Amino acid sequence: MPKLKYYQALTRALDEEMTRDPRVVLLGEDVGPSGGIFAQTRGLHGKFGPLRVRDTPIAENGFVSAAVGAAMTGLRPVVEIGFGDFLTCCMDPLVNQAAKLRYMLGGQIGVPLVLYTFAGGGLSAGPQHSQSLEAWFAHVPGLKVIMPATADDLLGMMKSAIRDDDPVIVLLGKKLIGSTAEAPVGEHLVPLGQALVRRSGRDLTLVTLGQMVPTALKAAEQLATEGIEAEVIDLRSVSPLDHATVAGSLKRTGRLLVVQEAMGPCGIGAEVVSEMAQHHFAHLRAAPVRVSPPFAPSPFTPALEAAYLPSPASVAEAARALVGERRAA
Amino acid sequence: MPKLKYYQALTRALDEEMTRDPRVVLLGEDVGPSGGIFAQTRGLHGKFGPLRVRDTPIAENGFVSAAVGAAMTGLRPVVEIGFGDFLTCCMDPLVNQAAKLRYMLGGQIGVPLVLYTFAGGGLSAGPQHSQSLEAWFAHVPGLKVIMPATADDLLGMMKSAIRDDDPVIVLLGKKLIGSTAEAPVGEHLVPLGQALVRRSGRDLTLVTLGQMVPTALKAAEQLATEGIEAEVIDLRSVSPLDHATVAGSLKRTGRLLVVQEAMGPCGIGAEVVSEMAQHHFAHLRAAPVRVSPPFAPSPFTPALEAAYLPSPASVAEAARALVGERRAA
Amino acid sequence: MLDRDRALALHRMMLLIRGFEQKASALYRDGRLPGFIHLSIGQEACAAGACAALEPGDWITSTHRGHGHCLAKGADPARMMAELFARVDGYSKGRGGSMHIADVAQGVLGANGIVGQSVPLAVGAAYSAQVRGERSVALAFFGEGASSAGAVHEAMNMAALWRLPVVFFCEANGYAELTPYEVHVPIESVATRAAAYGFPGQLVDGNDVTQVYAAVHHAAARARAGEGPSLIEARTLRWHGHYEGDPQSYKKAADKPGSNLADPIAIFGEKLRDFGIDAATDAEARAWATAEIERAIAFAEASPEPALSAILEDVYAGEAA
Amino acid sequence: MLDRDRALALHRMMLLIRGFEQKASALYRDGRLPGFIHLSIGQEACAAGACAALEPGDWITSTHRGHGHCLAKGADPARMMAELFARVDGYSKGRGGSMHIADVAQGVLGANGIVGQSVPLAVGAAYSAQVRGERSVALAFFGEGASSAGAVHEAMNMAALWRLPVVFFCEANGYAELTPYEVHVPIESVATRAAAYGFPGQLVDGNDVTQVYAAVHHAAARARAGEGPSLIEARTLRWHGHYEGDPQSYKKAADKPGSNLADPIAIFGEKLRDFGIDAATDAEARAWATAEIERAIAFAEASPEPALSAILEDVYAGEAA
Ligand SMILES: Cc1ncc(C[n+]2csc(CCOP(=O)(O)OP(=O)(O)O)c2C)c(N)n1
Ligand SMILES: Cc1ncc(C[n+]2csc(CCOP(=O)(O)OP(=O)(O)O)c2C)c(N)n1
Ligand SMILES: [Mg+2]
Ligand SMILES: [Mg+2]
Repeated sequence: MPKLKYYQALTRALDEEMTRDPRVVLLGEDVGPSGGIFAQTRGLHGKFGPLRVRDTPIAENGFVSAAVGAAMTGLRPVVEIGFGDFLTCCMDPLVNQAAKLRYMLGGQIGVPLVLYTFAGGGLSAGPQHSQSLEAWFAHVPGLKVIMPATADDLLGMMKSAIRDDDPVIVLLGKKLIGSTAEAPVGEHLVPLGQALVRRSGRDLTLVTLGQMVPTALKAAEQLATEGIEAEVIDLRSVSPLDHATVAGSLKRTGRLLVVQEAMGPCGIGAEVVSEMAQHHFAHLRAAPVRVSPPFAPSPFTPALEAAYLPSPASVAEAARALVGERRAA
Repeated sequence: MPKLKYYQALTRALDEEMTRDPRVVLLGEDVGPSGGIFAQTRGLHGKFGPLRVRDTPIAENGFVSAAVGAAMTGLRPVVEIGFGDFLTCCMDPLVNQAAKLRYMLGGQIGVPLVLYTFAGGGLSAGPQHSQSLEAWFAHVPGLKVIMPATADDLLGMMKSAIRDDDPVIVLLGKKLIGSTAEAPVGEHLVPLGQALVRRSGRDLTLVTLGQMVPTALKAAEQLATEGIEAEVIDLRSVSPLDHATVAGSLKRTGRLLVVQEAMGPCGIGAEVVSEMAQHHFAHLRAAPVRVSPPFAPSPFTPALEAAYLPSPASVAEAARALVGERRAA
Repeated sequence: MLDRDRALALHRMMLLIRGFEQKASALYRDGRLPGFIHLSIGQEACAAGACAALEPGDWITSTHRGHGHCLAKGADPARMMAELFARVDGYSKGRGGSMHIADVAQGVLGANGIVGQSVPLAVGAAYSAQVRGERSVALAFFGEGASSAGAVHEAMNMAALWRLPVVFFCEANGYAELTPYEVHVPIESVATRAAAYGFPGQLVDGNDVTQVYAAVHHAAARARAGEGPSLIEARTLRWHGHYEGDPQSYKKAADKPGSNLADPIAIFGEKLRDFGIDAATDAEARAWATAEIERAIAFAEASPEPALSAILEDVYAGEAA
Repeated sequence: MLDRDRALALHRMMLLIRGFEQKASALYRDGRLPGFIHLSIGQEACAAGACAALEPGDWITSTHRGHGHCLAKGADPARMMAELFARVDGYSKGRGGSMHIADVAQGVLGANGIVGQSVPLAVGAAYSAQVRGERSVALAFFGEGASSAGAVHEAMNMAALWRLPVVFFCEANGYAELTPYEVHVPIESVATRAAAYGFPGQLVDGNDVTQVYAAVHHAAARARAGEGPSLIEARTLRWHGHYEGDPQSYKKAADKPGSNLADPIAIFGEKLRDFGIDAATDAEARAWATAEIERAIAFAEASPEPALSAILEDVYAGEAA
């Protein structure tokens, strides 16, 4: 079977959608002739020309806002922001413009904008180049937010995002860039808003997302050798968030563990736990558990970063404690 | 007893701290000779002069970042951002600079910066002038976030914030501007990080914050006439968040209701509920409940905004259902 | 350049804007309009002159002070008034208010409550025209206060780099909120900044509608010919407060209400005869403007409030009623 | 203006920077440094010339490409190298890395990973000096890529309005990441932008340390005299990739490694004799630089990794070890 790398899935999604729809354009720093810092846009400038594939100046607020203006006037822009941390530089066009314009303009227009960026840690990139800020955007009505964790999901979800009539924030995992999946044959579309059960299990519901998916799966493998079967749910979309899939699993397992790379307070884990506590309280047979890094910036030091991020070992440990509680109960 | 208005508490806090400490300066749009759009800085420019009270150009990113630079080099700047919604325009200096510099510079410096802004809805100010974004900042290590709900708390917490060696985001309630409290006599300091039980009650723990405090208290009054005693906790600080006070109350009531003006997903309510679910599961005698506006921008239309925001009636309704569940149980 | 028809159209538009805003001011004072409103009374020559120099397929982006811009680009005063009244027939279905009026079909991409963002939004529209090979031009209205915003610099730089068909129209009305021009602009004129990007900049008298019209006409022609952006600064004065109800104590004496303020309508009124517009036509224009405002108010008053179900409408696609 | 001592100091500093970064490059290639590093090899005249023209009490803010700036302003190469090695004796206790090196006691307010933010941060330091009546000057290093950032415009405008003692030093090294100057700057020189704020701007040869020194010396004197900000653009070339490991296929032929690149050390080397610096002194300077690098590496290697408990240190005040 041919393989597809994560970053190539991005290129392929862009290529296919730009071929299909002439309104799709790509804007960002270094997306042009150079082909991008991770080779993620290689070939697109040559194929679609300098108007549709635009190297921007370093002006995130300006070019994201311009992309909103373009989206209001007939284009379907895709913008790249190199690192997720730089989203701090374009919050206004995303939150006060893209997210609200359909509403503010009484439905006269929509903003079919896609913004993708490489987020998350694990590469010793330090405090300003390792953050996971998905919760900010999940807090904002009018935006959709997705975090594909595999190359095939990236391909299929990116294509769906480009076809979506609302602004979609796509948070990609920097550490996943070289990961591979089987290359889907032909048109591959994955709908937004649907979680995926990546592993079935009866003992606990392990909800996770983005770069933590491989970590959670490794933890689950380890747990399986110990006789603990974790059901691993990859949220894939965090807004809208597929609470139904989580609740369905929780109903069977009665145990909820959420693992995220982002900071704990007001994170996606908080949302999942409180949604389940509020609406599926009766299914909770033990206290739900959140695993996230300590409340501190991401350290550059490799050893510290490894200890800071959830690991297969720390996730398995939390799962054991949760299931132990069951056994004790 | 002399009264103190909410906006006057701000002026008094600034006046007292600028008098006490020559390193304290004030920067913002229209904070100077005009005295501010709500008269909140009246008299300060005359008293402390044009260097220490600086009208800025409309350049939120620039002047907040400059305030960070000033805080690194010996000043203790206070900056005003007119409306909380414009925080989208200065996320980088807050999140990637102020919050992380102490850490990134290995403790060589701190960033004693205070940013205050008027947030929240209820004034028909529309989608771009009504937001409550506290959850974003509670998600960021290195920042402190407070939301004083009364004039005396504003005075005491603002003064503590100015004396704090870390960056503090102060989200004031636009709708509270004209509210009054008894004017504290003499030096009045309220520590950051401590919630306040505003009303005692045995039947449920009603956690709230900011502009929702008066709403919650009104709901509690109504409930009391029906024989339901709500314990109303004003969080006051959302980072750090005083989970201990909430847990102490929950232990007695077994019922948790969180009311917020901000959007539900990944909000402060999510954090409180999931923290209680994780660490105080045994105390929860019913499913915890969050009340927040529907997931949509804040409508300009007065009737719609009134229906959109939690009201004494909708809060009381949620409380009745929660307590009814107890009675049924 | 200005023939009789265009001159009359300019005159009528200034009267309409003035009438609309004076009425809005009165209604606001009477407590009939919710929220906040920002009026551009005294600045009518900017909106009227600039938009008259554009074509129907062109776009504008506007600010928190956008009534004049929207009217001049063709928005219906009735639907605008309905929006101020927060009624369902308003441009935002009554849920946006004064600061978010748009009429996309007329090329009005919207007033905007975030100072500065009108500028990159217009650049995006211009980019859109460039990609699709359309001949549309985008014009961004912004104030001298907004000229300090980073977004404006980023947008102008991009427009220059990409040679986009955009006109940057700085409507300098003497103040930004409660502070005067010189608190915001360290140089003689914002128009000077064009040199920072390599495109032409021009300072015009924003109270003279003919100057505004000529400058924008020239800039739009240039843009349409593929020669890239231009910057125009038009000097005028905000007669009212920043928002209605503003006590305006911060204003310089010469700028205060009651002073002898330059009136763009009167200034152009002096020239009407040169364009062959006689007193009867003038009177007719005034009557038309009054009738339009009356129509607008009747329409607004007759329009119902939005239903509560509208709270969740138009948040995402497919959620319209 | 440059006497022998200063000339020798400049020469030594350029050698130190070159040596430090060449060593860092080699160490990185060998997999001994974690994360990413951005080198300024070929740009030494900018860092050395600019910082030599400042006084000890002055401040600089730097960028992601900050090793040269930090060294030139007096940071200790040993503590810097320890930071690159992620060791506890590094300036950030090993938790920041190359992009966050600072030595506040020496006036180095820090490298910074967010393009553009060095500029308003420096403006804030200058404001701090102004308020406290100190004679310190702040100098902001930034690249031509950063010149497009809104934060830079906002900062320059503020500095002009408030007449702050700040020097804006645009170190234009031909590229921003993978794209050349002309993708970012639509005009001949970023220095032209000074006119947009009403302060002086000057373009200098950034490979000629004497030009850099003279320009900054002049600008700093002006700032210290209360005459406000200046903008200097220094043209140089980034010899290496954007980051170490960058294949650099996007570079113009004349800028590629292996081409005959202008070498600021060699250029100044030609002039050493004029300053009374003989070959022996030159050799001594080179030996000193080499010894400093060796000392730095020995220090770094001897320094332990931070303890795991350091994860929560320095997040808030009172949380130091
Ligand atoms: C980003 C942002 N900052 C601040 C404000 C508050 N504000 C509203 S209007 C205004 C002044 C704008 O001045 P100018 O651009 O000259 O326009 P004018 O009001 O004079 O038409 C300010 C500061 C805002 N709406 N958005
Ligand atoms: C706000 C922001 N956007 C993008 C980046 C990614 N980035 C890092 S360096 C760089 C290029 C900077 O170019 P320039 O200012 O010329 O500095 P140089 O790298 O040439 O020293 C970019 C785009 C960033 N770090 N911060
Ligand atoms: Mg103005
Ligand atoms: Mg560069």
